[in-house]
Amino acid sequence: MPSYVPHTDAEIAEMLAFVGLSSLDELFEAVPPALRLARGLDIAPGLSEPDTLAVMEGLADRNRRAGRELVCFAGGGAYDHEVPATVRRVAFRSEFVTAYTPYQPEVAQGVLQALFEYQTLLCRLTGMEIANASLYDGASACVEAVNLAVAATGRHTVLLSRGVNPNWRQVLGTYAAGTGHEYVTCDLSGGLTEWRDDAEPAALLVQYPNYLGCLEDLAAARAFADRAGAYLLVAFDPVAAGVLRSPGEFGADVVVGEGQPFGTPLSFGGPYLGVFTCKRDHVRRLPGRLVGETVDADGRRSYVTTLRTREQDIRREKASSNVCTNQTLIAVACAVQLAWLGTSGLHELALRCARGTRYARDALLSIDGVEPLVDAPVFREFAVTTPAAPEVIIERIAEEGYLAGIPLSAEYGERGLLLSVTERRTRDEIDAFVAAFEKVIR
Amino acid sequence: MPSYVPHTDAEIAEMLAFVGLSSLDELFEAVPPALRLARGLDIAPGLSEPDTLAVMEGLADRNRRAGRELVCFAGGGAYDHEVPATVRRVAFRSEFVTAYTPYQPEVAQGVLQALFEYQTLLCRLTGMEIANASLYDGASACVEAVNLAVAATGRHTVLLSRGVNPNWRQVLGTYAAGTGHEYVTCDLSGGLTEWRDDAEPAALLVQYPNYLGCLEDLAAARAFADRAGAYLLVAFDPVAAGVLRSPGEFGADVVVGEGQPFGTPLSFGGPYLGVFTCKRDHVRRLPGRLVGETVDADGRRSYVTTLRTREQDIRREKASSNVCTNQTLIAVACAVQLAWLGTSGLHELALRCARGTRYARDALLSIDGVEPLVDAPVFREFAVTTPAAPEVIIERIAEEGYLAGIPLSAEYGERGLLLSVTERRTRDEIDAFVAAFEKVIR
Amino acid sequence: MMPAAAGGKATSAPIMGRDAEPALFELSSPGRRAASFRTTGVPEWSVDELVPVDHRRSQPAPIAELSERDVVGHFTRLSHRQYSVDLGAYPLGSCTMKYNPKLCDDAAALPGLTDVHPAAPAALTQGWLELLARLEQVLCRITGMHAATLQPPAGAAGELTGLLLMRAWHGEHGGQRRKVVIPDSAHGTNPASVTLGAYETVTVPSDERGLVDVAALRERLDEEVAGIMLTNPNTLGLFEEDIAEIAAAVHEVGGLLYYDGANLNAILGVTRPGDMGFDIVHMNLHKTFAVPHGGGGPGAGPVAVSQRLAPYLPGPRPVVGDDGNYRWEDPPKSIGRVHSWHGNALALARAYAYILANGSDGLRRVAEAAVLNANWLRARLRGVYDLPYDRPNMHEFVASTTSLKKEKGLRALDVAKRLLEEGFHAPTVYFPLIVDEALMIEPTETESLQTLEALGDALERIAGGDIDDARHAPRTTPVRRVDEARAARQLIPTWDARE
Amino acid sequence: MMPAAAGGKATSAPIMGRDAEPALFELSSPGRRAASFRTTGVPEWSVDELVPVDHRRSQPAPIAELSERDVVGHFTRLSHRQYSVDLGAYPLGSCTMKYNPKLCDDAAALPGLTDVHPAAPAALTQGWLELLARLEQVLCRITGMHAATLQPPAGAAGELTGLLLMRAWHGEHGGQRRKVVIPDSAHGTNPASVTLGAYETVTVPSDERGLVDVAALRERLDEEVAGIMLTNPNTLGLFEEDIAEIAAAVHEVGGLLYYDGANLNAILGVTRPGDMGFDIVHMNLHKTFAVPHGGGGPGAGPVAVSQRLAPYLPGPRPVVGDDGNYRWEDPPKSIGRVHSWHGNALALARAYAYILANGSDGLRRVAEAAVLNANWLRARLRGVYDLPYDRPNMHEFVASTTSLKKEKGLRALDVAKRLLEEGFHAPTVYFPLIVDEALMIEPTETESLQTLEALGDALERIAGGDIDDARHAPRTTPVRRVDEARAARQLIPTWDARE
Ligand SMILES: Cc1ncc(COP(=O)(O)O)c(C=O)c1O
Ligand SMILES: Cc1ncc(COP(=O)(O)O)c(C=O)c1O
Repeated sequence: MPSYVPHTDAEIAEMLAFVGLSSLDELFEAVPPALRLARGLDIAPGLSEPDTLAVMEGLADRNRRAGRELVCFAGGGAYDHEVPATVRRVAFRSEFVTAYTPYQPEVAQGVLQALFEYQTLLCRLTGMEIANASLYDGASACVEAVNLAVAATGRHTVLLSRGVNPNWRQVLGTYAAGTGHEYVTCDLSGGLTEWRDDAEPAALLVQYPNYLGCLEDLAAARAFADRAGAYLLVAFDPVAAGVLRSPGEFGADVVVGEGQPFGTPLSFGGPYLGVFTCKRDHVRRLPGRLVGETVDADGRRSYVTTLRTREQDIRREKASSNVCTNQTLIAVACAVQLAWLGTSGLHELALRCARGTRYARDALLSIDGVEPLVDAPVFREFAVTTPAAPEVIIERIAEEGYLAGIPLSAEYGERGLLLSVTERRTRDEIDAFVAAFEKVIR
Repeated sequence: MPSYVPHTDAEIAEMLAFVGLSSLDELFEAVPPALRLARGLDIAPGLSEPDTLAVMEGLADRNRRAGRELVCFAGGGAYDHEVPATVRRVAFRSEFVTAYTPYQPEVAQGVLQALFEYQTLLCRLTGMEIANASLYDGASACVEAVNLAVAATGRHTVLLSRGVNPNWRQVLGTYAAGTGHEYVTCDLSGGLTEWRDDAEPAALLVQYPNYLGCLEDLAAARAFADRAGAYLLVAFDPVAAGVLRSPGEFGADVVVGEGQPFGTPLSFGGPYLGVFTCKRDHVRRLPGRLVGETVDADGRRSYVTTLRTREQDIRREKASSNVCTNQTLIAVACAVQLAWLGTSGLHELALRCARGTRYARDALLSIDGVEPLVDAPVFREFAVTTPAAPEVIIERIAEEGYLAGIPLSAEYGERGLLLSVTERRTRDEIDAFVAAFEKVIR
Repeated sequence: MMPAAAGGKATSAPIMGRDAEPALFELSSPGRRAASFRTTGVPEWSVDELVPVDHRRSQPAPIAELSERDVVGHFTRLSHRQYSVDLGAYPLGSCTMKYNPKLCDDAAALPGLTDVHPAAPAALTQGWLELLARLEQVLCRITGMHAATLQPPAGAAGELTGLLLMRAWHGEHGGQRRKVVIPDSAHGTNPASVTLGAYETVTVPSDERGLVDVAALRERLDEEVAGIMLTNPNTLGLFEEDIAEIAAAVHEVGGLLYYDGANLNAILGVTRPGDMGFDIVHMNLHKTFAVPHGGGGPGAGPVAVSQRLAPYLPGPRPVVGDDGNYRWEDPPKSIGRVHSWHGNALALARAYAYILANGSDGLRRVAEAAVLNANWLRARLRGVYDLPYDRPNMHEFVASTTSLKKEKGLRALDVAKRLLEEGFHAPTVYFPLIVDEALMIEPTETESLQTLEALGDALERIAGGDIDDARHAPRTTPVRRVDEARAARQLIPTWDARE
Repeated sequence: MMPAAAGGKATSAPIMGRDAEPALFELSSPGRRAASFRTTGVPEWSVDELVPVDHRRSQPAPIAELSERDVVGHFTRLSHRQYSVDLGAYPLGSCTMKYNPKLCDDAAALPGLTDVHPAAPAALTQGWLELLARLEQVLCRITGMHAATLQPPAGAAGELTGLLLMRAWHGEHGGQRRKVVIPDSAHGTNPASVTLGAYETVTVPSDERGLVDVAALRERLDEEVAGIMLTNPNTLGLFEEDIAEIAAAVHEVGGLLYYDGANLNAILGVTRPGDMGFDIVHMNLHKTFAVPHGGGGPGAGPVAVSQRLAPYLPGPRPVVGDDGNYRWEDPPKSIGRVHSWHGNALALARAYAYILANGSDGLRRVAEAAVLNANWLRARLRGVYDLPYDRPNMHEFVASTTSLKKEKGLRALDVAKRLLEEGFHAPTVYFPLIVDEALMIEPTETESLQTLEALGDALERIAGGDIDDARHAPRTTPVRRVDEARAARQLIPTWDARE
């Protein structure tokens, strides 16, 4: 096995002597003998580096890779976008990777400035004024958005669109067991949310575009929220910001989302990036870390984590959130990716997703028996109903080298399949996929 | 296509105005019109980054990869060693990769110190006092060693062991057309060089272990050289330094070699690393760059390229060599790899190669019709004669997933095959390879 | 519009100078761009044809407009303004900033792991399911627990998951309870999670030994106590010797024991939370199992539980069938999902590689060396700093400048800043809250004796040094002391918020 | 024995301080080790059983004994003591230090390229052979030549290869000749290669325009002249306008024209050496085609030739058969191998990716922007520095401090050192040799106008600044001016050579 412990036997002896002990076991005298493990851990002894890597490669080989082995038409909150070499090489420099949370700003300006830029970029995309330095994922960002709205309004019911990613809704449900929030799920009609009149909702939570890819009517949601005195919380797809009006323009109070599309590979679902942005009024309730600009003792522009009295280490049981470790590195990668895309690149990326989606949707719908699940306009994701069970189609078409999408649960109707098309999909891939689709449903 | 040129149209216009021109074409007024390309370059227009990578991947896919697709038993100057993650991640940090030759030492201490350490490490391995900061490859190091000996002795004949890598001997021959050196090739007998009496050789050049893997008698070579008043030049395998006495201990004047085994993948033959070390007396004739320790204006330990008056940029037609760009980055990787291996790790690496070689050789020789080509003791490479043409065996066994070795040219006898075993080869791989070997020669 | 700044000027790189690095937005020049896209052959519909006008943006979202060269230059220079484990020691107490083996970077970068969609069916992702199932198993064996969930993406998320498990348990066993006990030395996430779990925090004081005051604990235990959250060794680096007694007392009133695994590094292969009587354990893989901290994350905070709590774990979980195939399964009484997908999968893969490489022998070695280092350094600092709890510690210990502050005004903060000049990251300061002017020092096992010696010498120099010197530190860093008060007073949270 | 130094102390990282970084050997502690090896199951024979005693080392070769943590710390800190293109501009004349696209790193790191044995038969390495054959072809099209070899691993190796081709040609066409003409502004490798090619160097002076003095050249041309080596644009950055006349004159006496391609960047897509009359061309892929310079190498120096020289090229070369399969083939009259294998293959792959990405349009753009940048900067510096050849230049130009030296003692070296403080690498100084106090400036096309502006401002500040300030520069770098004389006088070439 490799040893990452540098101590030689001679050094151990010297150190033990210095602390007045005669064996390593004596270090653990404080552990009651009855609790000590007699025969060590019941796991395998260590492996050498090449042996370890061989085990890991063996496992990796048992997955079908998106791209080379499985052309990916699945989305649903995890998208197969290009990650350019620049992002991979620069964002994962070891200074960013092996740093701790920037507690000593004098030697952490690198991470702090990158986060400040990330915050700015995300605000520009969402049309908000404040962004935190990341949460865990799309789901946790939704949870925190609801927590904020509940704390701010003193109400505890939330109108939850069925168009919100079902996994995220599940997480909201799990956490509600603690917080006691109540969710009133509002159904979709023709792909768009129908808000249910509830006496006093704290907030409306809507996804834009929603889980079925449809462009929700945010203006209507805002109006509804205003009437109810509720917050409008929008879970948005940051790629869509390349062509869609920002939730901020529609008057959202809090805009959250999943930042994975910018610089993070599919990664079997994590680590991803919880995006959280809001209006400036809400800054005292902001969960997690916030970086602000300031100056140093010599008057030089500097960055530091600020308004820390919201945070758990200072405010403890009264903190606005329990978040400590977040997803900083993924936020840095997101900032690098956005810098690389640039203004026109982001627009083009979004446009290319929309074009591929249109092309694939039209082609699929030309197959007999494949029907649109809903008719509302979509952006880069769409739902169809299939003549066979989607699970079966997915299984069969995998043999042809495609990941056909994600089966929709019964809440969206029968035999629903959700597909997504990113800028990576070529016309040839789409054509061949559609041909294979036609074949397997026969 | 991606554009690595940052200039916007507005900036180009502004810049043209500043220099008093009205079009980009005018920049090239000095080029006689008759010489200007009328229709641009006759190559394809640029591709986007993903498209470029796709072309490169397409090409890469048409090679059979050592390791995963082709278990490698080939050596002959290019060895399939483990390159640990540490080396790949640290040696190829962009500061090392994108730096120029350290002309401004104040901002190049990183490369300079790494080279100083490389020089020290190589001297420790070879038993010499001076190492340069690298040459191109094993062949060019041999060329420079001969040049040094010829310049120092004023003689021009070199006794060249047939045990020296044939590719390197070819390069020596090519360059001799310029320098006018004469090579007298000395045959092997039982795998070891028989030095031919030549009136006044400038040097003997011998490889240790030699191309057939055999341990040459360096003491005898030294004695022969002494009698003839010649230099002893040794091309050595740096991995062997883990268990073999250093050429320096045997009294070599110049020790050269191929540094690829330390930290450089097979890479289809390059970039590799020309190792060049010699006794201190020869430092004024040293080819290429040399880093020395010194102090800065504040007395701090510093490093700088030194004795630069040997070099081409200063001495021009009287320079000791024409080398300018060398293989610095590969030398840095070599230093990192050696630091990672450490004293005991290098020993173990060499021992593991020798063990695998012994095991594979014994097993292969147990096959009917496979005979040892020579009997001299070997280290981590060995030659056999095969019942079928080695080219045919190699072709057939490739289908089973093995690279069987390198066919030996007729100068070493009929149907000779050279095999090498590194620390990466497992007993199972060797057993399966031997079984496949037996199968394909039937 | 401001003219764009120079992307190729390096005065902000500490090797060249001490200027501020321009903001990304200052480097922007209209019309510049690095991005390029794959040729797809998809029809080039215009945005008007694709997006209804009500939804369409009138102007592209302003990002920044840079060349690839300037993007790379900017972030490379920023990386040179950032301290990290790879540059030197990071003795932050409670954070276990050990060296992160490069091997694990490679393991987590395997395309067969990175390029897998989380919603792909189990049949196409058997490698991942097996990896996760195996990791659950080894984590259970390391902690002495029965079953685990890998979903929580960080320690705090693990805590909340654990508290929700507590709720679920009590809900089915005698009804809900109101309170959760935590020691006064606990990490801030503990009380914050307790609140999110809809419990009330009851604090139990530490005694003069620095351990849970068992008598005081007994006073607080009643039928309203859902459980207790402890870390052992505790935040002072001391092993809670009375843990068996504590466990019995809590169990007696029907409470559950929650183990905050942030300090697990100290006891790997020595003892296990399960053996101590804990019911729920979270682990910080970004501490104990060398997942790099990434400047603040991502980490991973799996939760392991005893048999009786296993049915409540979040799902889906990977399980293996008789045919050797893996599939997803929800535990029968699952509290539900706590992550969008399956947790921070690549961080989990790194940790698994780390555990494989170390194995039973290596992990025990980790604990031994971590504890040895901390004890050596405490002994080294005796007589130099106050040691409020000067007794054998585990992987970390707490020193204090109380006397030095009285004597000459040297505060923990000054020590922290001066230490930067000495080539070391600062320890954790002012935590735990129960120690005045606390310096919480955790060397970790990957630092050598020589590094500890240098650190000890530096800390001694600082203690004996000029107070003015300390007050003005650091002077060698890219920026000097940063005005934190101003940052809060005149909040500038984005580039666009500058006047 | 010295006690080992601390591997986790970071005062040598410029972010933390300004100490020297300990040598690898100082960090060594006996018995420490990072390495681990694959489990093979091969019998564990002892070294005595494997190596005859006469050959056996009595003691292991002393390397150094470090933990992986300390190896990583050491080299990471060294990397922070190193300037690089990724940190900022590098306007070294003649060196073309452009930005190296990260894409090309990825392309050259494909396992299907890196994990291939160079002696594997062609049938198993078709991708590599095709890549090399395609690269030969595009290089020929870019230079206007007929055939190429990719073997030379650097420019100087290409030069020598070219001179050997010259020898081979003359050997078969009228017999050997003695002399090779090179201009007085030529790069040092040119004359050094001429000597290795067993020719005599004949220098031709530049005229007042900075171009080859054609009359002087004619005087030197005779039947003993094997050829001429030129770079065009030349080292002053000026296009040799009389190139057609020069070519005719050289050809007239039966000589060959050799093109030193170090400056090819300036004419990509504008004109081609082949069209100018050159017979042999080497390229520096590490300049024109963005192969990163690696702190000194590796590069690649392919040589392309006209049809009549093609049969002499080094071999083997990749050729395609009628069946579309590639194989190796030696040119009929090959001068033989000039590399152990096939040249610096991965550097070749990078360059090919670079050419693919840029294409015909992109490469022309490269030349335009490179030339525009250099002309802009020359215009910017007019009146600030001497411009001995103040006329439209190509990709670089030469300035001088002759007047400033007279005026206040400011030397080119001082400018170089002061510029480091301003956040830029220094230009090439004291080259070409024909210009007094030369500053040879090549901005390259990847630097933006904003960067040029900042560079121009900095150079102006330096020219107008205090001479003492310049003499004591640099002060912000990890070390101050380095004592080069002492390094040569008291040579310490290795750690073991220190007293
Ligand atoms: C003792 C303790 N508990 C809990 C946590 C919270 O873990 P995380 O930061 O992963 O949420 C920490 C981390 O700092 C800790 O030190
Ligand atoms: C004009 C010129 N010619 C030739 C060379 C030599 O090329 P290399 O360094 O690759 O050997 C150089 C490189 O510095 C050069 O600038």
